[in-house]
Amino acid sequence: MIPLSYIVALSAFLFCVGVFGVLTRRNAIGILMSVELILNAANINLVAFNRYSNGTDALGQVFSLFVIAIAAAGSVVGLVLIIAIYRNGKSIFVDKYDLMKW
Amino acid sequence: MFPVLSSLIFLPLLGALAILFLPREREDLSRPCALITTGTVLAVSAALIFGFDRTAPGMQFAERSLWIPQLNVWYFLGVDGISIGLVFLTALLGFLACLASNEIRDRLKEYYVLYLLLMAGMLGTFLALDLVLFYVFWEVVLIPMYFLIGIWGGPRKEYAAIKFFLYTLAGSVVMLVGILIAYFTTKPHTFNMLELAAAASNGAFDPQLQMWLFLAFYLAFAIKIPVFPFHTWLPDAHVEAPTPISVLLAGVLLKMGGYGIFRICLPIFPQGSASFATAFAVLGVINIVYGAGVAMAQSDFKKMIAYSSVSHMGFVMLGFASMNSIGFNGALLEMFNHGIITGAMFLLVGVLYKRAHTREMDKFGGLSAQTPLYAFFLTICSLASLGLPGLSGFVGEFLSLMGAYQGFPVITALSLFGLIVTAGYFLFMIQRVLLGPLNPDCRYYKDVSPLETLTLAPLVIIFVVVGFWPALVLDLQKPTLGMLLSLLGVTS
Amino acid sequence: MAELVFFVIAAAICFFAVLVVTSHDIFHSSVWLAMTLLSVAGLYFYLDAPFLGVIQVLVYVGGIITLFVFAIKLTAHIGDKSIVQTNRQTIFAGLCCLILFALLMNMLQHSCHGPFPHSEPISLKQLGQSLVSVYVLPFEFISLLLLAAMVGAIAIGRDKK
Amino acid sequence: MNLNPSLNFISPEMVLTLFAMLALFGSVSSRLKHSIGLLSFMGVAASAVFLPLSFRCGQFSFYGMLINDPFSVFFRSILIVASAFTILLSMGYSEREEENGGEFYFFILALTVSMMLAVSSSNLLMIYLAVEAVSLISYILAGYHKKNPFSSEAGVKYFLFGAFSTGVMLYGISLIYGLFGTLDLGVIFRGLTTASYVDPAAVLVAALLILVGIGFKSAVVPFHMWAPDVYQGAPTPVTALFSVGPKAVGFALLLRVFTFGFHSAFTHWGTLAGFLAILTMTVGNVLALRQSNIKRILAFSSIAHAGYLLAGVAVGTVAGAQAVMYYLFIYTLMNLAAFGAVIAIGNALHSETVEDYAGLYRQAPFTAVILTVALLSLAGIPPLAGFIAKFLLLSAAVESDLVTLAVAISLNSVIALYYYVRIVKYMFLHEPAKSTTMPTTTSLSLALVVLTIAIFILGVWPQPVLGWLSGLLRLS
Amino acid sequence: MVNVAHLIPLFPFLAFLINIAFGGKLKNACGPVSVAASAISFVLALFVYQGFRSGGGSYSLGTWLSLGDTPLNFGVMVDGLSIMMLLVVTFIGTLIQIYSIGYMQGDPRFSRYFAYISLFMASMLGLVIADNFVMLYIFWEGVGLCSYLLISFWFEKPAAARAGLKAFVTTRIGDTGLFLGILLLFFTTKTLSFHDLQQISEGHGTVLAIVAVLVFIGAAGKSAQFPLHVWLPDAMEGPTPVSALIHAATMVAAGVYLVARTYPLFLVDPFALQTVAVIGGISALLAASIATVNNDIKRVLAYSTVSQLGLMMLGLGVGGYAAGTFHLMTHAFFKALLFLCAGSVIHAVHTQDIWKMGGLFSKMRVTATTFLIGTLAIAGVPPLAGFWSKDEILSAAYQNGHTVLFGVAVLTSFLTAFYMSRLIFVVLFGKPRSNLHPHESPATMTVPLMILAVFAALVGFVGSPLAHHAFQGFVGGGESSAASQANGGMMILSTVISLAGIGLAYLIYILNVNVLPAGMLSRLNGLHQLLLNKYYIDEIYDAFLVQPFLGLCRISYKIDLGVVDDLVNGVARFVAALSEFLRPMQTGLVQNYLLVQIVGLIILILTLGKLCFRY
Repeated sequence: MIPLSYIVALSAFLFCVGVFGVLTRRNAIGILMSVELILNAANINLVAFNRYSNGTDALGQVFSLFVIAIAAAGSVVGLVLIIAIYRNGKSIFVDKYDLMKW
Repeated sequence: MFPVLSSLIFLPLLGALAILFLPREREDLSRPCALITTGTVLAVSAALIFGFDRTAPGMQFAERSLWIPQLNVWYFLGVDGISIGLVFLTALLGFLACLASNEIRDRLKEYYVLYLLLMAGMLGTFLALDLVLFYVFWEVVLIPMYFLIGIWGGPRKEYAAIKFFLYTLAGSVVMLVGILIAYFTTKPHTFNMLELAAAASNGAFDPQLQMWLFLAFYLAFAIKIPVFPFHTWLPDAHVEAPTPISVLLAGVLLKMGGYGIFRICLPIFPQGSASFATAFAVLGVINIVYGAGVAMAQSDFKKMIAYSSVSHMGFVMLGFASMNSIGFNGALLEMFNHGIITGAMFLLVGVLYKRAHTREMDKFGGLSAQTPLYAFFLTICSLASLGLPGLSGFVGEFLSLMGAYQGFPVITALSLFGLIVTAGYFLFMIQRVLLGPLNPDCRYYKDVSPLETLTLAPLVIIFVVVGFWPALVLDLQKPTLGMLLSLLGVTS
Repeated sequence: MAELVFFVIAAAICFFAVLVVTSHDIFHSSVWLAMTLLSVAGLYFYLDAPFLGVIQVLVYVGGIITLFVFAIKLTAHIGDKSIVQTNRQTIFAGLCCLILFALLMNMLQHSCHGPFPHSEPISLKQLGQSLVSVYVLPFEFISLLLLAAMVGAIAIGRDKK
Repeated sequence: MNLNPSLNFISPEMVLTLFAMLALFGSVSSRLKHSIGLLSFMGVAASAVFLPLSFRCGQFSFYGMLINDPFSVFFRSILIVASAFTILLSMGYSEREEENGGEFYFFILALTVSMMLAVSSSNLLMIYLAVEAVSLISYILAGYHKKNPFSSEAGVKYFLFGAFSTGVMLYGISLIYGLFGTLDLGVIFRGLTTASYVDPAAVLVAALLILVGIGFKSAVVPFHMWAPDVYQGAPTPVTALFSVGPKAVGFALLLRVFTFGFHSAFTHWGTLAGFLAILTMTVGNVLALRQSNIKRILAFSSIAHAGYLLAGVAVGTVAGAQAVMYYLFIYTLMNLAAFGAVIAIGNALHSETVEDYAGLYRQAPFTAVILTVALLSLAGIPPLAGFIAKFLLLSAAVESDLVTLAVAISLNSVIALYYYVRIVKYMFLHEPAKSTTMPTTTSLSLALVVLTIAIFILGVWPQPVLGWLSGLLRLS
Repeated sequence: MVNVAHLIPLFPFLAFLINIAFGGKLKNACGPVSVAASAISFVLALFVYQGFRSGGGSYSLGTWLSLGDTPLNFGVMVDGLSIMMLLVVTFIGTLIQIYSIGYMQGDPRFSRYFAYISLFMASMLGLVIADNFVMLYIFWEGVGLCSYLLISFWFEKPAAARAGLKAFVTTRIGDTGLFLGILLLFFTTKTLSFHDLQQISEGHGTVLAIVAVLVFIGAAGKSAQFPLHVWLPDAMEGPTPVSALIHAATMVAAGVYLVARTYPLFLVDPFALQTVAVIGGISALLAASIATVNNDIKRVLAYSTVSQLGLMMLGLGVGGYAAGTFHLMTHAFFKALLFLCAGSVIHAVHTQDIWKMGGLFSKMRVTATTFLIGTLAIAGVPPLAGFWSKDEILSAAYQNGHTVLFGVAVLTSFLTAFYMSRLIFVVLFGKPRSNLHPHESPATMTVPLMILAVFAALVGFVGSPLAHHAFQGFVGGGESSAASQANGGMMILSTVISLAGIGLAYLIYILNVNVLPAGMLSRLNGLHQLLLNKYYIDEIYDAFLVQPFLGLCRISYKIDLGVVDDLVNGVARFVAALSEFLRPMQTGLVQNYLLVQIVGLIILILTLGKLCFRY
């Protein structure tokens, strides 16, 4: 088995790519995708730690199951909101949402 | 035993409630209701004076009950030599200013509710002996005063009101931190002023801490007195406030600062106050001379009197600096006298403003012929204010100067220069307003109306009688000041 | 041999993830996202969590990606390919992410002390067992959450007539 | 394992979920549509009845997922009170689209359930799930007026910001799981003090990642940027609930996870929290000075109050916790009263700019007085409850010699006073531009009256709540 | 023997209250009321004099105020000096009030005039019987108040209003000197009573000399001595009887009385007496020189008063305690007489400019003769009062070796004789210069003139060697015997001086002989101009003291607004600017918010990392 640190490093990289994606994508849906990446990074971590821990409880995997469910719920709500704002005549580019400032 | 002091505070509150529930169309009832309330408060405070034991230095009519157990805050009221005079002053000015409030025409209900709230707050401040209760009443005064200046004030009323509110709050908020630090440094944590004073006398606060705590409290009181750098809110607040409110503002609110120093700073931080005695003296003389100088350059009647208040409170500062019984007696007496005299002066300004709707002194002239009774009142009040011996203003200043001379001969000599300037600007005012040929557009002014005389006469009588026989007030305050001095470790 | 498999999957995940973030066309990036999720599912299989891998494939790739595609189709027709997909703060954001990554790596090196002793993988029965015993509260609660999400989606998504 | 003690513990939540479902069905049938508000209010009342039952349960339930300690008891009561009044407020909120009225109450009840769970859970898994649920429902509520561009923009912004923050939090939780092998807070904190193999630097980074999520919820400085826009955009009763509910959850977690958890590990957590507190207060107050939209002012004011609360958290003692909890309770009342008044005025004037509030003393003296009382209490002026709360906070700070913090709180309340009184100035000192009548629904005025009376009573006699709270925390 | 001295001030005070309260109804009856009151006081004064001769003394009524542990009480001082003053003040006061009934006839505020006069009498009498500094100071300012009220009595005239203000402020400057003296005295000796001035003066060294000088400043303010004399000439704006009573006989004499009362302090150090003498000398000479050219009848008399007071101060200063007080007493009589005559003249011709008058002798026989007697008295012609008291001062100056001051006194006497005779020659003799039709004043005015004339003539004998200096003995003061032996040579010298003065005036103003050669005239013209403008002292004060001070006040008001107020508003502006600066931070873009969040997180990690673990 490969050492845990490689997997954790992988998930850290995935996390950072996700963060970068959220900060730079102009398209709202692009940001959503990057959030999905972050959640997957966390999932990898959970599963890996669960696998490498000598305990017998399945906390890691259970948690990642829940995370997947939440990811699904989250993206549903997110997309609906994006479509709603799109219908209100605004574009889906995030830097256009500056109706409320200062 | 009938809780006299609580009745003093809760009577105005009851009055305010009663007025609040007056139906909209019976709004004109609110004035008589307010008059009755302030009248009874005056009666109670007068009874208090008669019932007051002149020999006992300690607290009388004390009432103490637990208010907030978790915060160890007690509802503790008491009155002694220091506060009895000021309580009577508040009640008296409250009643007279209520009488003089007939010039208020609109939103009567709100005016009198706020007025009575203000009364309750002021009385509470002078009676509270628990630091937190003192702070609560200190701040309760701010809200009604803000609205009273803000709604019924002059042209720049909003600016003046918010400046007053923020300025005083800034000071008092620092005081709150001071209160808490004092609370946590005494071993059996207490907010009770008497216990704190006792703890301070057997060394609870080390001198270094005392200095900082003294500064925290001093800031709040200096803004209220007002002392030189913090006085700029006073002219704005006075000029913009309606007449009855500026009577209370000058007559009572300025005394809360001085009272605070007497009640909290001196007994609880003796070394702190002693180390600042010279600073007090210097600030006192600046107050006197600078206040008098600026007053001389005023053309607005009310602003001149506001600056004259700054000058008079300089004598109170000198009294504090003296750290001896003559000075303390002088300072306390000066506060009482200033309240009476400046209250009368503002009523007089109000009388003139009601007729002329302007306060520029150059718009008047030769009123002495047109309105002789008004001329009499204005002359005698100005003379009392410039400290003519034989009237009460002189006695207070005389004692403060006499006391302060022991410690600071040069500074007191300088402040005598202020006496000359004070005489100058008051007589200059009389010359512009009363003497000289009759100003044509003043020829229709009616003389002082019976109601106005009713508001002015008691004040004039008091400062003439006290001027002639000061023992009336001095006997009240002597025992307590004696005890305070023994606390400060001063023989006399 | 097992290391090789891991390295392939890891490389795939990283490669596709970067593509998701940097591709110009939103539709392409959704495809790359699908590929990333599939490789993650592969990783799960590698880590002896087969059930999780299957769920990942079904829910994520099947469900969420299709959702994205629908959303893109509904909104993408106005935006043509040429619009730059990244905004002004790219460089600065990139720098921040690098710092973040460095911090995480620095922290992780200290904490993870090599491979833990092996224990046999969690069996599906154990997973199911703990789901309804120890973690019954989250399990029930997640249902309320999903219900709320659905009702919310309908409430906002429905285009009143 | 016999579950019924655990079930007793979450009986209030179950009742709420039941009524949430009823509200959902109610919205379907047109007949029940109008009485849904009342129905959900009764639901909250019913769950309140069950609260004392759940307080007597054992310490842990659901295998240690939920914990019955003073925090959960007190915060659940705050959340019940908050949602009760929010429902009353939203019943009086005329702009709510009629047709999907039912879902609105469903979301509020569901949000309350998830908040109550978030507050009383002591397992990071359950905390994450509950926080995620709270966030999701909040995004929906924020974007509820789909026709109004402000509301949908608020929804999207809130979603994007929230999704990212909770994602980072999740990553933090996964690292904690990696370091400690478990997610139960009790075990983790014991592990912190005893276990040697755990590397504190790693724990620090993971804790900070979690702080991102919690900070987002309680709108503390580096994570507060979303608050003004979302508060302004979302419908007013939702904003009222946002300013109170999730903030309470945020601070409950801050107290539970940081003050009584990681505090022992990082000695400097106090100074950092203190610094963040002062930063939050100042940013909140200073930015609120020049705002003209009433909801935006209240948003910045709630950020400022988050600063004061963070100062209580930074103190790190039990007295600090008591101050924070009591402050939150009073803050809930004050803020709901303020937002209630804003709703009532909004119903009539249909505008949120402060300048339009001119001369309200003549048009709506009743509402104007209530708003003034709420604002002055927020400013911490003595006779009102806000003063006692602020006093507690200051005394906690001074007790552990954090005098700079106390002074910062005091000076900030002076700045705060300016923009509170600025609103009062428009209402009382200016003359009305146009005269309009004030339609007020019974539920709204009832809520406002009850809140104002509570503010007055708790200002003069804080004994009932303060006594109970001290009993809970076994203070003097 | 019942103590009745304290009742003396009460009666006029009673009259004041009656006139103020019932002025409206009493109308013309107010005059007799106040005259009656001062008459009663005069009788009481005689009674007290009688009591004093048979051994009466000072006594105290009770404690007014306690300064720390030293009580301040209502003390009554009964000794030679105070009784002399009581008699003088009450007698002259009564006469002047009778006179002013006639003079003020028909004035709309008739009752208020008499109210103020009675108040003045009460304060003056109170001042005289006070036995400690504070009581004295209280009545001292009371007197200042009455002089203010009476000077600006005809307040319609702006000049009167300004004169009142000027008088009060100038005397107030003096009073602050006195106040400072009181403070210093109390600070060093812890007692303020006059009784124990004697024994404390031995105890405390030069400090008391400073107290003496400060007290003298107070006296100088009230008695219009050199630096503070500017207010007296302007005080002539008031009615003439007021000038007679207050600004000639009584109030201005209070300063001399004060110096006399606190004489032991002055004896502590020769420096104190020296200043008194020098200032007295300067004032005497200065005022006399101005009087020689002044054209306003009342202003000539005013400057003459300043000059005579200077002489009194000089007398006291050279050690002639009795001489000074004796001149004080005699001067009160003839100066009051002169003012009343001037009043009667003005009453007749309705102008104060002497060059419009002329040849009034024939038309106003009684006034003219009394005027003549008064002039001769003040000029120091032998049998009359002025001669004796001035001679006393000259001999005191000569005996005690003050040659320079002696010269000044001689010159002043000469100038006095000159300007007084110039006055009567221009006003009474010669041809009438304008078509005035003067008529004699009514009886109520002329009777007091005659009485005063008689006294002005005879009162001198009281202190003259013929009655072997009974006055000096009565007034007390140890060293009166030294100057008592009749100094024949001195008497002859002073007579010669007076006659020379009168003769010179006669030459110039009756025979119109230009005494001086042409060349001298032009230079003299410059001097004449200087004197006419009163050495420009008023202008100097205004330019160097009043205007700069008012300017300073205006500047301080601007500072108050500009700097202090601005600082306060500045704090508010800073916070507003900070808010304006921070505001764009809320850009509205979600990704900016997220960036801030991440940057915040990184900063947190780094700082906490550095703090906790130093890596």
